[in-house]
Order: sequence, then structure tokens, then C-alpha cells
Amino acid sequence: MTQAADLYQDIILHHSRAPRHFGQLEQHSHHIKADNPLCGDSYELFLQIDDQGIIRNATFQGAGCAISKASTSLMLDAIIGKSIQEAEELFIHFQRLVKEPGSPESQDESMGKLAAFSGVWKFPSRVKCAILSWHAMHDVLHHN
Amino acid sequence: MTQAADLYQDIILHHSRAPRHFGQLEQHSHHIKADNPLCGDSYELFLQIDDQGIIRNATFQGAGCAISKASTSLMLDAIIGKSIQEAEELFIHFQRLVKEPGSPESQDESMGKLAAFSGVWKFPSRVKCAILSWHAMHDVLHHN
Amino acid sequence: MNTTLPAKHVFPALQQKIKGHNLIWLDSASTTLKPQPVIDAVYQYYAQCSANVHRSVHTPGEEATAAYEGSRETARQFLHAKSTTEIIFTAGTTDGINLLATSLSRGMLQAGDAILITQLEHHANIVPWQMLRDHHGIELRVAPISDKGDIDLEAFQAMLTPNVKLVAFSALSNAIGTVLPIKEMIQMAHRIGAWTLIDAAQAVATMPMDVQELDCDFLVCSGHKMFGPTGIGILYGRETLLEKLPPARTGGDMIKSVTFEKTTFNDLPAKFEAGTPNIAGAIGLAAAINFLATVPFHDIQKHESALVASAQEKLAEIPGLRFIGTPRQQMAIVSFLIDNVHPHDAGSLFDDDGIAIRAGHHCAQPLMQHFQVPATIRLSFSLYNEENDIIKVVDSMKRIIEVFA
Amino acid sequence: MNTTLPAKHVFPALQQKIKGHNLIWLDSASTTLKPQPVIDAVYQYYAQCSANVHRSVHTPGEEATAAYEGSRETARQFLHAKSTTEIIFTAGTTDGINLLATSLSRGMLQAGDAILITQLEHHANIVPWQMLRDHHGIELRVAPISDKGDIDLEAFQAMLTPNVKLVAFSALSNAIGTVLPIKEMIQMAHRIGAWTLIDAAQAVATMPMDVQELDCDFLVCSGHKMFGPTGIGILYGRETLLEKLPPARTGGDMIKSVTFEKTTFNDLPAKFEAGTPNIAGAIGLAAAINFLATVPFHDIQKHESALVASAQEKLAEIPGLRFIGTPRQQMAIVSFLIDNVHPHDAGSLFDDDGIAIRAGHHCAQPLMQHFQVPATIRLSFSLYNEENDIIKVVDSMKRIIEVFA
Ligand SMILES: Cc1ncc(COP(=O)(O)O)c(C=O)c1O
Ligand SMILES: Cc1ncc(COP(=O)(O)O)c(C=O)c1O
Repeated sequence: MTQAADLYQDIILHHSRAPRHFGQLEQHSHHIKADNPLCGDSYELFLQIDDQGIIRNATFQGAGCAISKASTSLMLDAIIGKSIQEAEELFIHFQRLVKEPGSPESQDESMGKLAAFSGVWKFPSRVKCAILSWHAMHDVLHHN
Repeated sequence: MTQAADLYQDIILHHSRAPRHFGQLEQHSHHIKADNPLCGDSYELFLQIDDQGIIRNATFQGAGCAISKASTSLMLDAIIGKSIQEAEELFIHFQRLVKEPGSPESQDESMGKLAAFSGVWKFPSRVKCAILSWHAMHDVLHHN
Repeated sequence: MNTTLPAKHVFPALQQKIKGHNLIWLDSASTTLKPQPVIDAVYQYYAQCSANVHRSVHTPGEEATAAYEGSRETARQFLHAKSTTEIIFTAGTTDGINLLATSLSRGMLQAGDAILITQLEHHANIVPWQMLRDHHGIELRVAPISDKGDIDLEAFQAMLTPNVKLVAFSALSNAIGTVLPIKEMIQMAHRIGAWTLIDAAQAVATMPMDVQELDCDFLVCSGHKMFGPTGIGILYGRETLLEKLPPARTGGDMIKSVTFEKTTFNDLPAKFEAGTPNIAGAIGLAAAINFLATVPFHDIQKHESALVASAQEKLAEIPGLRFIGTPRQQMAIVSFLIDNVHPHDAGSLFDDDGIAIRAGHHCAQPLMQHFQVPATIRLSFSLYNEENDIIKVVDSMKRIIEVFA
Repeated sequence: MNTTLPAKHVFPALQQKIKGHNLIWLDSASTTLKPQPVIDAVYQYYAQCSANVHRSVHTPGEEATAAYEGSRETARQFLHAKSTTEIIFTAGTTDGINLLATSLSRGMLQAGDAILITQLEHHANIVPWQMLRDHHGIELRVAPISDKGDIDLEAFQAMLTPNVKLVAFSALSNAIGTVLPIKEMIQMAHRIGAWTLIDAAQAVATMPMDVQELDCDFLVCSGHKMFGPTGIGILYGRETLLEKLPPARTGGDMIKSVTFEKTTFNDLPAKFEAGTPNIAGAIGLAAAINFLATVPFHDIQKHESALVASAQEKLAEIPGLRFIGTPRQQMAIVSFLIDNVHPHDAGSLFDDDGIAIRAGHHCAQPLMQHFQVPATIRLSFSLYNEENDIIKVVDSMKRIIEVFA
């Protein structure tokens, strides 16, 4: 896979056209901005984290490229119901998946649908798109 | 003549070893500094110009390379007894002589010993040495 | 399209294959490809002469100095400056504007003075003036543009109050291709005694710039956007002004004498060039200017105008396509958006077909804010582009739209 | 002399004839000759990739970005910096010092603070600090050197009072070859909490520079003095300091977002690199570093020390010759004067024999004033010089002396 067309796997296209968890979350504990002024990608994330540190619910809104939108949508899919620590671990795995050629994560079935991003490393300028919302989430969880 | 050795004609070497009009002139109407900090050439010129605008006497002191020293010595030789206007004209001719290939001045017998500088244009970095004191003199006469 | 245009093979970069396709370079507004004579000139300097300038008595040093100062004369002729003392070599347009801003801030501009720019400036012609605003109390005014992307000359005029000391604007917008009425704007600025700075970064490869005819006070451009090397640019300044301006950067070569107590600065243009300059860059830039001189600007403009017109016509047929910027006079550049296709995604997919376009804000975020878009797809044309490039773009675009349909 | 040294034919400039003679380049302190791999790297960029960096999604742009950022990593390794965020590409040493001075002047230094330099600095490490003195009320102190050309460490220590905020000095004097005890000086400066800037312009091609081992806060050098291109240099800065420093130049690439009201600056190192950088320069510099990596510094120093020792020995026999600068540790450079022969005249006549030396003040006028000479004849050695060069210099020198006898 070195054609960019392969980057746009069905699952990515699907989530970019019809993102899940899209919209504002009235009841949230965290409101996060994820901006990449360079591309014009700009999202707001809403997380509802409970006292036990479990991410109960999450939504996002905003605009950006297909990669960043699908990545945000799939990220929320993946972290809802998880603990902060589990989300943080997933962040580390996802980062490796999109940045490193032949990462263990690209073989790891537990990555689920996130595996769709396993070819992003071949397009360095798009890595930022894939990881934008993840970084924003991490920044907040990390300082939690 | 493209060898620098040819630049150092006997007359130049002679005037650089034993410059004429060397020393301070007690009675002077003009005291001029000619500095080229880039090479470290540094001279003081003393001119005695009378009411009729005739350069009655002139001397110089200071240190610098053979080209600049000989040029200063020969310049004073050439302008003593001349009028300001004649000295200014000579400046223009000398400038052409040292800057322009095949200038009319290089064929002009009236340039006298100054003809020794007719090859300087081939050594652009040395043109400044040959013309240093001339420029300083011109600056003063011009504003006279 | 035009026989005076150089053959494409003069640009070795066009020989390369991108993902199996011949490269189609539609990103000249970012940087132009380099013709062989420019590449060779840089090579020659490093391989043969490769000495430092200005302070040597040896032959390689005299040759390097002659080549470097000869490049200055070439640049002078190119911009029609009166004298080589008015040609300062910089590292590029951004560097030239920063140099000028620093120098102006050292006593030439006072708190309460104003600088007027336009809404379509590149960040390079915005942020350095914001620094003067923030650090020196200079007011920064922005002349608005219309929905089509034209300068609003009435508003511009109204902003030209007596405390405006400098008016700085692009000759050609890098984001949407607007050609500004710079001669008129310069005259308007001069009427209130303001200095004028032309950002000619985009213009120089497309339109002749005659500083005497324009009567501008300053002009900046970049080598790499006019077929020349990176790391080199020109700051033109009117001699009488440059004489008054204090140096912005200091060090070797720009001084006459140094003691620890006091330094005497050198004459123009050395006063503004501190340290060992980009000698290879200047020599390559001169080669680029000589290359440009082989193609009349009239032919370049005819060629690029035809490409712009053709692109506008063919792209207009694509459903969901919207042009960003439709100014009265548009040159070399076409910017647009497509429903449901983000510019960055389009950019990646164009690349699959060997087509290099630009997706982004083109370092003109305030202009993007004006159009209320985060980014555009930008095609920029140069003399090596051809009609066929546009046909390929349209084909590719249709394929891309399908991906996201 | 040493088998690990590169063959002379790697330097194409050495193939040229000067007035019928093979070029003998003894002016490396001014600028070094370029090895073929450096020339080729620059050529390749222009011929193949030739795209702009950082903002493209197309393949040439990604390649250019990878090459440019890869060069930063190469530079990081070369200087042993912790992180590439600490490596700022500049236009050269002078540019790096000016950039730092401008940044420091924006709030990091206050009137009454002092900067300490030494008496043997290059103008590039004097005049920018004089500007801070003249425009911002910073005190400028100068640590004296001995008659031999060594730093007077006692006086240096005495000048390190608590208001000294920055201590800036050369690692290797370009005029007389003094090797300064920089590690000791850095420790002394740090004891009073001052920052340290190393001017490594001359040192980098001769001595390993390990910023972590030295523990310096800033370091500057130039590409063209280390076998690399013109128009490129490095400013190393300790990350914690660079984080605090405001940007010195502004424009594209160094910003995160721009509105007319407010601009947010980018992260390191972009914060300090405004506009299109010298991409070819950075790539060529990395090639130069890779070239240098093929020759152990130990071998370079052994080679150059042998040449210095040989030159000192042979020149000492010439009647009327006087060395300027005879420091404890001397590297790569020998400066001298000859009775009745002005350095410039010598320079012109050396050129007749194809020998390129430098005559002048070497942009170190205050040092010349210390020795009370207007100029010197300077031989500077690099890895392509050989014993035979010195023999030729001595022969030539004798001939020159006769001319003026
Ligand atoms: C010790 C030293 N510092 C600074 C410089 C200035 O370097 P550049 O001219 O490359 O900016 C030089 C170059 O001569 C030097 O030798
Ligand atoms: C109109 C305009 N101004 C300034 C610049 C900045 O030029 P550089 O990056 O060469 O400094 C550009 C380049 O994109 C431009 O298009």
C-alpha cells in the first residue's frame, strides 16, 4: 500500500461520511479543542468521565479531513466505556500503529477497526491528521 | 600582464620603499585622512592650497601596502603646483586608468609616471589600494 | 502553446515519476522547479570557485566576488533599480521583510505611527508588523477586500491617514491569484507621504517589476519562487531611504571599522549584509534571472492566463465545485473547494496520479477567515505547465469525488 | 600523512589551475572547499525533489520535508544535542548570533545586565552585542588576552559579576588559532548563573563539539566553514531556554495560527525558522556532516597540528618574520608579519604561485589593535593541505621578500 487511495479504506470513508458520536454532549466533564491550523482541521471533544475514571460517554463536533474525522469517530467508539488508563494505553498503541512501519499493533487483532489506520505512516503529512484528536485527548487525560 | 609581480613595477616599488613628500606639513590648509580599515591602510595627507586655488605643497604620512603608498607618493608628485581643477581632472583620469581595461589614459603620455598603475584593473581587490588617497583628496577638493 | 517557452526538459525535476506517473507540478506558488542552468551555476560555484567574497586578494576570492557582485548587477537590471547600492541580498521574502521591520523599528517609526496592509497578505507580510505593533506601539491597519477577492480601494484610501508611515502589500496574492493595482496604490500612499513596500514574492516570476516605473520604496522577493535557489532573496530599497535606515544585523563585512567602543558601518549595500552571504544562492539567483530573461514576460503571462482561463472553464463544470476568489484580474493561481472533499484528502489522492497541488491556508489564514473557509485546493501555474495538465487534474478530480461520494 | 584523510580529488576545486599552478588553498578559515558529496547533495535536491517543506501532501514535498528534517537530525547528532528541537537552522554564524541577540533583547535581558566577551572575538561576536548595548542599555565587557594571545582566565573570572547574564566566546580564534579553554570558561560562567554562547564557526571543522558534554547553552556555526554550502548555519540552544525565548523573526511556518489580532507561534524548532528555509543548504550541510564523519576528529587534529608545527618551524627561519599569536594551544591557523612586506602585497604575490592565503584583519580588528598591527598574513589548514604546501609557501615567501628588498 503506497497509493493514497488505499489509505481511504471503506471503514475510514464510512466514518468520515457518517461520523459516530457527532454533536455536543450536554453533560460533560471535559471539553477539549483539537486544532490543526495548518490543515484547518478543528474539532471539539466532549468527555463524560465519572469518579471512578471511567469514560461514560463522549461526542465530538467540528470539521476536518476524512482521516481526522474518521479517526476521531473511531477513537470515541473505542474509548467509551474504558478507564482513563485504558484509553491512555490505547493512545500509545494507536500512535505506534500510525507512525511506525510494521508495528506490533498492525498485527494485533485487539486494535479492531483502528487497524484501518495501519498504513498512515507511509504518508507522513497525514500522520498528524490521524493523531490529532488522540493527542488532544491524551493532553487532557494525562493532566487529569 | 596578469601576474601580480608585474603590478609591482620598479617605479611603484621605488616609491613604496622611499616615498616622496613623506612627513608632516606644518603649514597646511587641508588635513585629510585616507583610511581603508579593510586592509589597514591608513594615511594622513597635508595640502597647502593658496587663495588662487593652487596646490603649493603637499605631504603625507602613515602606513599601508606598496600600492597605496606608491600611489600616494606619486599623486603628490603630480598635483603639487597644479590648480584644484587640474588635480580634479587628474583624479578622473587616474580613476579611469586604474579601473578600466584599455583606457585612453593608459596610452596617454601626459599621465607620466602614473602609467605604472595601468595594470591595476586586472586586480580588482587592489584597485582600492591604488585609489585610496586619490579619493580622499577628491572628497576634500570637491567640497572646497 | 508558445514557442518562446523553454522546453520542459530544461527542468530535470519534471523527468521524475511519482507513483508511476510523470510529475505534474502545480505548486509553483510554493516553490518553482529549477532549470538546468540554475542548478549548474550553483554546482560550478561549489566545484570551481568556492571562495569567500570581499576580503581576498587571491584569484578564487576575486572570482567569487566578481560573481557575487555581478549577481547583484543582474538583480539590479531585473528590478530596474537605479543602482546596485539599492539591492540587498537576503535569505528570502520573509527575511527581507523582517530585516526591514527591524531596521525601521530602530528609530524610523515611532509609537503612534501606523502601518497599512491588506486582508490578502501572506503571513510574512502580517506577523512582522504585528511584532512592531506589540513591541513598539505601532498601529497596524488592514485594508479590506471584497467578496470576490479584490482590494477595496475606497476603504484603502480612507485608511490612508497622515500617521500611516508604511503601506505594505502583495503584487499578486499567493492564495487566490488576485493582481493588485499596485501602481495606483503606491501613488495613493505617496500622496500622504507614506513609504511603500511591495511583496513581490509571487509576482516576480509572472510580471515584470520595474521599481522606478512603479516608484515603490521597497520591494522583496524570494529566489526559490523564481526558478532560483533556496536561502536567497532580494530586498530592494530606494537609496535615499536605505542611507537613512540603521542596519538590522551586524557582524563581518557590514562594518568599516570596529573597536570595542565604537563601530562604523560600511556603505550600501554592505551595511545590510552581515557575515558571509549566500554566495552560491546569489549566483544561482542571477542564473535564474538570466533564464527568465530568455522568455518575454508577455509570453509567460499569455501562457499562464490561458491556463487559468482553461482551468476555470473546465473546473466550473464539476458539480459541487466552488471557486475561492474571483477577482477582476487573476494570474497564475486558481483556488477552489469541492463539496464533501476536504482539500487535504484531495491533495493526497491527486498525488496518486503524480499531480502536485497544494491544500491548505497558503500561509494566508486571515484571507481564509475572510472567505470563511479553513483551506482551499490551489493550482498554481508556471511556464512549464500545459493544457494537458489541466485535463489530467479534471480527470483526477472526478475520480477523487467518487471516492468520497 | 594519514590514510584516513580523504583523497584530494574529492575536492574538485583543487583541480583548478591558478596562474598555471595547482591551487594551494590555505584560506579554509575563511571558507572551506566543498567535497563532491556535498556538491552532489545540493545538485540532487534541485534536480529531483526541489519542493518546499512542511506544508505539502504531495510526494516531492514529503521527500523534501524528510530530507530537511533528516538534516536536522544529522546536525543534532553532530553537535550531540538532546533533541532536534534544539537545532535551529540559520543562514550562518553571524545570522545565528543576530537571531539570538534579537530574541534576547525582547525581554530576556534588561538594561543593567552585562554580556561578557573576549578580546579575540570575530566581529560577528562583537557588533551584535554592541547593538544591545547601544539600543537596550546592556553593558558589554571584554575579557583581555595575553601578549601571546591566550585568554586571561583570572581577569575573565574577575569580570564574572552577578549581573553578567551571557558569556559569549569563540572556541577557536579565526585570526591567530588560539584554542580557548571553553569547558572551563563555561563552568566559570555557570557558577554565577550566566548563559554561555560558543562561537564554533572555526572549531567545528577541527574539533568535536559535544554540547551536552560542554554543557553550553548556545552554540553557533556556519555550513560553509565545515565543507558545507553557503547560506546555512546552526544555532544550538538548550531546549528549556529556547522554550522561554521569544521568536526573533516571523512569517510563514513559524506560526500555529494567525488572525490580525493575534498570532500563536509554533513549537520548537519551527518557532525560530520563519519563511521558506534554505532547504538545499540544510541538505548540503547534512552531507558535509556525513563527510566529516568519515574522518575521525583525532586524525584531523593530528594532521593539522603537524602542519601548524611544520609551518612554525619553517617560517621561523625566514628573517624578519614575526608570528602574531603564540598561544599555549594553537590549531589550524598561523598568523604572521614580515618586515617591509605588507600582507596585502604578499597576498597578491602568493597568488602568482597559486597559493591562496588571507591578508587582513580577519574581521577581528580589536584583536589586531591588541597586537598593534593593522593586518596579518594568515595560513589556515584543513584536511586537504599537505606538507608540500608549506614548502611552497616558504619558497614563495622568499621570492616575495626579494621583490620588496
Ligand atoms: C570565529 C568566527 N566567528 C564568526 C564568523 C562569521 O561566520 P559567517 O561569516 O559564516 O557568518 C567567522 C567567520 O569568519 C569566524 O571565524
Ligand atoms: C505573497 C508571498 N509573500 C511572502 C512569501 C514568503 O516567501 P518565503 O517563504 O520565500 O520567505 C510567500 C511565499 O509563500 C508569498 O507567496
